Amino acid sequence: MSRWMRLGLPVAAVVLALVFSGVVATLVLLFTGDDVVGFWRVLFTWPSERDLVDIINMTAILYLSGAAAAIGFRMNLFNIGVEGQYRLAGLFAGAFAAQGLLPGKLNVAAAILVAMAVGALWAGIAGVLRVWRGVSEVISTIMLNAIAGSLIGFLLVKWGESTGNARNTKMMPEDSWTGFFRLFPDVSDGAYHLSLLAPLVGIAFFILVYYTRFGFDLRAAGASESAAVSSGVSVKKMIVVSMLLSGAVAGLIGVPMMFSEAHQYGSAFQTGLGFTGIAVALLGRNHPMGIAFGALIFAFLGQQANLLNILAGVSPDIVNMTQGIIVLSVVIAFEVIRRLATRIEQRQVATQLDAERQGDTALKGASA
Amino acid sequence: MSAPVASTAPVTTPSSQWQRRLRVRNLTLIAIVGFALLSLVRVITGAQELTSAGTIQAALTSSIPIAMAGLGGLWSERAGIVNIGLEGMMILGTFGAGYFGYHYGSIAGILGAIVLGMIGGLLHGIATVYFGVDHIVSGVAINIIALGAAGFLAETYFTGLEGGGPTQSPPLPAPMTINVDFLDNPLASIEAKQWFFVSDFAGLLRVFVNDLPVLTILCLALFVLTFWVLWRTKFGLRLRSCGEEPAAAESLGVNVYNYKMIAVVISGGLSGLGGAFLAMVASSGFQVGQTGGRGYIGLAAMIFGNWRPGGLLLGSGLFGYTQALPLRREATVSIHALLLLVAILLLLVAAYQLWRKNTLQAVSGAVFGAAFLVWYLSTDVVPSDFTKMAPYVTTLLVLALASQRLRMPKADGLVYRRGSAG
Amino acid sequence: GKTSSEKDNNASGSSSVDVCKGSKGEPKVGVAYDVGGRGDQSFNDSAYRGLEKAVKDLGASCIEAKATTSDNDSIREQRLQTLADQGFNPVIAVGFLYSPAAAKVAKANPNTNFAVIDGYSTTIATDAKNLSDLVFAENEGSYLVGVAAALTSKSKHVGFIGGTHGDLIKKFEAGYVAGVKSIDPKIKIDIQYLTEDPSDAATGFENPAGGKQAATAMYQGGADVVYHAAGKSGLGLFEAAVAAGEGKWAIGVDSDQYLTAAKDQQPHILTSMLKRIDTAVFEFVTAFKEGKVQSGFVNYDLKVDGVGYSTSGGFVDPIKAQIDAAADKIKSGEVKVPEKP
Amino acid sequence: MTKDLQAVPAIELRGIGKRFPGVIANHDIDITITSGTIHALVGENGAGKSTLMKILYGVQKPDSGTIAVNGHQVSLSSPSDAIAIGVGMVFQHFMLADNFTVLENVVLGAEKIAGIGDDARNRIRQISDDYGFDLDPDDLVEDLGVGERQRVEILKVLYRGAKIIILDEPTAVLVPQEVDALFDNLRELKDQGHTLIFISHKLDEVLSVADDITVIRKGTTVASVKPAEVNARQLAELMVGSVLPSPSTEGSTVTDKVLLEVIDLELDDATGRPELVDIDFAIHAGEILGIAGVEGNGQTELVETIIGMRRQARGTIMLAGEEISEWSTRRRRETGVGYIPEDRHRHGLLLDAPLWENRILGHQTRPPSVKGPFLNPPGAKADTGRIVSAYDVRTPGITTTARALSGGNQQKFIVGREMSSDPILLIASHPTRGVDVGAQAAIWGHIKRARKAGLAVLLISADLDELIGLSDTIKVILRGKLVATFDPQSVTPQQLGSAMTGADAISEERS
Ligand SMILES: Nc1ncnc2c1ncn2[C@@H]1O[C@H](COP(=O)(O)OP(=O)(O)OP(=O)(O)O)[C@@H](O)[C@H]1O
Ligand SMILES: Nc1ncnc2c1ncn2[C@@H]1O[C@H](COP(=O)(O)OP(=O)(O)OP(=O)(O)O)[C@@H](O)[C@H]1O
Ligand SMILES: [Mg+2]
Ligand SMILES: [Mg+2]
Repeated sequence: MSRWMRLGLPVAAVVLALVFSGVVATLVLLFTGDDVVGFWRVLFTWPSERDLVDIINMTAILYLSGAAAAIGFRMNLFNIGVEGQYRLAGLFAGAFAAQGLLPGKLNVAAAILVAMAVGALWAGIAGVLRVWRGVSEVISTIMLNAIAGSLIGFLLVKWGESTGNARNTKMMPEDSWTGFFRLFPDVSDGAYHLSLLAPLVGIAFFILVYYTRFGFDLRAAGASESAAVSSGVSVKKMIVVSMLLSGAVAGLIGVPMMFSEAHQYGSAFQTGLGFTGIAVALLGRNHPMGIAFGALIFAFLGQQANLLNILAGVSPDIVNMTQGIIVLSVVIAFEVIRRLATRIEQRQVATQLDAERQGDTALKGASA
Repeated sequence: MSAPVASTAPVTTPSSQWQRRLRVRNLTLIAIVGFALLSLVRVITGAQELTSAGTIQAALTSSIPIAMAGLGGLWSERAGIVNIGLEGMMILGTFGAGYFGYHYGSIAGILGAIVLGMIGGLLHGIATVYFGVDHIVSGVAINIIALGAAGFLAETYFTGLEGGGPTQSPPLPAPMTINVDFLDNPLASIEAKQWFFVSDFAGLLRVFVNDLPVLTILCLALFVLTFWVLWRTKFGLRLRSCGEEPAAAESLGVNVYNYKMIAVVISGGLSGLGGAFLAMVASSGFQVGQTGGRGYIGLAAMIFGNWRPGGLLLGSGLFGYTQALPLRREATVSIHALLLLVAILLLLVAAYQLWRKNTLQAVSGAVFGAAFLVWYLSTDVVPSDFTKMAPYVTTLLVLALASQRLRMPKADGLVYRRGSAG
Repeated sequence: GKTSSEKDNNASGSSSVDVCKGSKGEPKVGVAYDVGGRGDQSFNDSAYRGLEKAVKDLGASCIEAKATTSDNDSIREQRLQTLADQGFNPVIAVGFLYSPAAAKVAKANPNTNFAVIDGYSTTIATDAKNLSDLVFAENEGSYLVGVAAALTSKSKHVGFIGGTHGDLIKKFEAGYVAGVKSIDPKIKIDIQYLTEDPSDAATGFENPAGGKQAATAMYQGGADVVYHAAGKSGLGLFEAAVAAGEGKWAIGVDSDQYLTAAKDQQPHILTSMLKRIDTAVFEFVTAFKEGKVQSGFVNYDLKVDGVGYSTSGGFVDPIKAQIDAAADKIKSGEVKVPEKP
Repeated sequence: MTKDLQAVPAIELRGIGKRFPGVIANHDIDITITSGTIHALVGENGAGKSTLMKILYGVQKPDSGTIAVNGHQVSLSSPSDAIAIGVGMVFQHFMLADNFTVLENVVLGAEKIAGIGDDARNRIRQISDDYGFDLDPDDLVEDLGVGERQRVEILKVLYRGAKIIILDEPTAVLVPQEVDALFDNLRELKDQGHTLIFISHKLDEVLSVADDITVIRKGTTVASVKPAEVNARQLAELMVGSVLPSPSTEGSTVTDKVLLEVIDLELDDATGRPELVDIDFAIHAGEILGIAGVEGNGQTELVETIIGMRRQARGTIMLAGEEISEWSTRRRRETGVGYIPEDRHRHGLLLDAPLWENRILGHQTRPPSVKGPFLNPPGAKADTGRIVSAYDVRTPGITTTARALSGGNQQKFIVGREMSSDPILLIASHPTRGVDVGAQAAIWGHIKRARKAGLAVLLISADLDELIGLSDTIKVILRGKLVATFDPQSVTPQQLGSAMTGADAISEERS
């Protein structure tokens, strides 16, 4: 298959899926008698500089979440627990940073490690239950999410402190606050310093998966567990390790925003990112580059959706629904082109073999 | 993501004997023994709420939506389609109940819920059966779509209605309930005696003579019906064959795609019915976010029940019970009493494993059992902060104990393409 | 959508008429709701009623924006900022979650006035002149309904259902418990929160099924008056009271829930703890119109009728005197109602 | 057999054509099958036999041509259509649901005949008794052996009252004695008026049982012969148009150096049941040890234990003087164990990955695939190129996915890969299964060459000719035990077959 097709087909598929989803959304809006024009106008208005900053930040955060889910997917593990992992990790990182045990940015670095460790640990429970007791990680991570929620509540009540009606961890020392990269002179905030974690994770993910022995084992085990086992991969180890990695990356999700904005864990800490990350990973086909694309689309749509009911009187839920349709139609489109590509490739193989065989027969015919 | 089987089910393949052992009679036995143990714990600990009629009623109410989602999962997974979209189909069901129930009465609400759930199932079926999309991916997408759609439609159709709003339907008419008044009082007096087992059983019976919603009966009847259809009819045999060995089924003239589609659409309808129960019986109206993950728990209950209706019923009962108990009075005491139950169960398992000469399992069972016993003896209550974790911790514990005995349909989660026979 | 405005005419509940659609005039009030949104029949609806009054009495116009469970500070900021950008002034944010966002946006938009219901934003932007936190003495209001509960209970057994187990709702609990105990320290009080997860609004505040189960358990256990501070989950309490039958009472919260309850529920709604968000909103808009906005914390306590109890249905008429006496003691400072349980 | 029946052929296929994307599986097929006969189809791998039969059974629709059954033209759009007119098919691979009982497997799709209850059960017992199948309708299929499963397949067809029965390579997994029993069944069926279509690669079988033989080459019918008129060699030449190669042992290259030594090896399954009992053997450098056995007697388990995928309960495995019993699979492979798995799709390849990534599989810790902890794509690609040309893997390039290759080419690639890092031990399970004659000869050549260079080979095969032709020693495995040792120079397939079934006595009774 030509290089052009290899790259072109997926892009075409995504575009087609996006268009299709847009059509469905339009039809729904027409059916309910909503303001279709307003909907599209709001969606396609170029975001303000301030909104662009938000989109960039959200892209970084969703990237982390998508990457966390994707690491599991790569190993055929369905880590629904990203949600619980990053919340718990955020709590511990916030609480740790608030102690100010280390000076300045060292404290930040240590808190990041704490976040990764807690995320990994929480995910690791599911991994260990899977290899040790055969408990499906789909179920165990759902349970662990719920348990994490209660646990967070308990810990906050027990050791947190109150600000107004909100309950938070202690504010971290100011020298541990991270700032913003100012992107526009007129916008006071910019990209969170720690949003750099996203490209770092992306690069690490890319190298790990595609350029290391470990990554090869991971992909092999994900593509065919039986083949991987025969090739010497210890699937149990891979399950636990990829769960730990997935959890460690999940632990990072809440970190950029917390260190740049709230400087504490509490009511401002955003929830629901773990679930969005799953969709982002699926949209990006679990590929480091694809996830970036998926994160951008979701961040953009999320940001614009927030304006919908103010500017067009349309419920932002229509955008949530459309996001789901995008995911479904993109995977359908990918499946269709995958079949198409396989067919094209097999045809090529067959043509070549035929040509060779014909050559053989011709030779034999000549010699006979 | 080509082989989701590995991710949704235990890897082990136990002997076929376990299959046959887990049949109806044994399940009944398990249920009775479990209930007796519970009664024993109640007597020992004095935590009366453990088996009060109220608790059992609440547990039943909590169980039914889970059970219906699980039954939906059972239908679709028996035909080989993993359905993690149950949650979404249930959400569609709650909306359907809200919309049709408000406008056209409770029967229409139930039917509407079923139909909307079926639409979710249809979508899942088209994606997985015809397009060969990974089952879990499709299920996740359907959950997102359903959540968004229900929110959007609710805002569109319920805003401005009396008692309704952008995130909720107006109050819905309550579906019928059944009362057998003359039995209630005698049963209540027996229950009040606090005798071992007898009183508990009377409490259990009271649930069925006291404001028993007709919908509950219907849902329970569906279990019997499911068992009969799937295991006793030609249709069921064909449907199950699609989940075990679709190529063989196709080679014998079974239209695999059709059966898978039918199964997954029925699956959606059942989840939708679970949604209707939530919106109309468990509360009296549609709410955004009302399902609260019950679809997922239904899936867990189904796995726990080894892909069989009886086991599923047991599993749903367990989850419903552990969900209901923390909302009862003196939950901190009741949940504390459960520690004793867990300890007893673990020690029993340990003894059984010892008898089977599985030393490692026996030892780990005994260690955990002893730990729970110590926990029970050294405390008086479980802090309320932890009672809400009970259903989830129980699920994990139970699955950790039971997962390796489970056997899912062989082709569950695998994409089947027409013409693969031979 | 369009459908909602079409149905405006035949809707009778005051909370459901869409007053912002088509409203024109000054001031242009922007409102950002908390999770749950308008239609919750308590918290958000109370804000809406204030808005409605402002439109009707002051000729104001308005726009509403809704929140989702997965909002973050940036999204909230964007919401408030967009309202300001659209020329809305003042902008009212409902719910303390808006505090950090409002603090930021207020600084960036010095010419727009912002208010946060239940907020603590002015502890963040301490010197902002255009920022107000409208806060309530929920504990005092809860104390009064606690008194009502204690006086009404025949079984000497009452209950409280909270949404999420956070500081705000604990304030309700504390006041209620103190009120009950002030009448009879021996009264048994069942306390139940629907979730321990502070972020799980769905289980805490949007879960009538859970509210119903918790309430049913309390009624079955002998409680005969149950008070809720659980948003929409409280609707389950009313259903449970109906199912529990004659002599079982429920107490509403935030708004006068007797008015929005179904007919069969009304005979069971003893009273409601009023948290006059409507008053606060209306007064804030009025003050804005008159150019007399007070920045910083604005306290709505019993003294200024910021909290109270409702008398619809007339069930508390026989004990009104005692409740009012308790209120007087609080106003006079003789009784100090605790904020924490 | 009446004259009338013979006058109307059971099946007439005229001008059948079928193409798949890029492949012409069938074209201009013309076959006439006389009623009440056993008609054999022979042809190379991929010649289009199975495709043709699937067309006849309604699984696939032909692009062109006509089918007439008993003189009536038919159009078959699904297996039900075929079943309805009395055509039944036993597929190349078992089509049985393991978790169903025999009864459920049989009645599936044919519930109309006798329901799914006791009537059906009796009917199955009846058929089972009539043909001596010895099957209990309530047994779970997963508890049955290969031979029994084969009989369930035939029972399925008979249950539906099929008069025309297609058997696609029914003997591939059977030992000689089972084959004989099967043929007895077939002849009995023929005597009762059934028409049988029979596909096999084993030409002597074909010659012994068939009444007519049709040869298919490259998708079309090239000859129709009577068994009396041809011998196996001529038949093979018709199939391939070239001379039939066969493995012939050359001079022994066995040395004194023991490379693999297995001592008292035992393996238990999850429930503690023994799967391997008391296994003892040694393989020297330059030696090929062949293991013969009926499928399912522990071959797979033996291989998986030696490669480290399963852990022995007792016993020792020594490789080149070192004990490796507790080593991981990876470590064993690093030490120089090559592995040609019996199921290449499940254990040998990442089907959707390009060939060069498949080159890395199983060698992901060794050069040229890796450098330190990193992959070395250029190295892997270069070596893939070498394998493709050295082993004559027919592929457009090394970035082609493994799935796109035909089975034979996939197998050649695997052999090339496993030979590439100079293994000291090669474990070869069915190295030429499903591979056509040309490729088969090439693979044998490679194995022999490596042996000469001092490689030790553990060869598992169902093809007794292959075992006899390649091995220096043959051991027979039965129910997890090594029960006999033969010298390939002197042993006959019949002797091997007897040992494999553990029933020398029985085979004598029969003959
Ligand atoms: N479903 C399919 N899609 C694409 N190509 C196919 C399909 N089935 C078969 N083919 C092609 O048709 C050719 C004939 O295949 P078929 O299975 O009929 O061969 P066969 O004669 O039965 O070979 P064997 O002896 O290996 O069983 C194969 O080479 C293959 O390329
Ligand atoms: N069911 C199928 N769907 C799609 N392609 C198929 C199918 N079956 C076979 N093919 C394709 O047909 C080609 C050859 O298949 P096949 O493995 O039957 O070839 P073969 O030469 O007969 O090999 P073998 O010797 O293993 O039978 C390959 O390109 C394969 O991918
Ligand atoms: Mg083939
Ligand atoms: Mg074939």
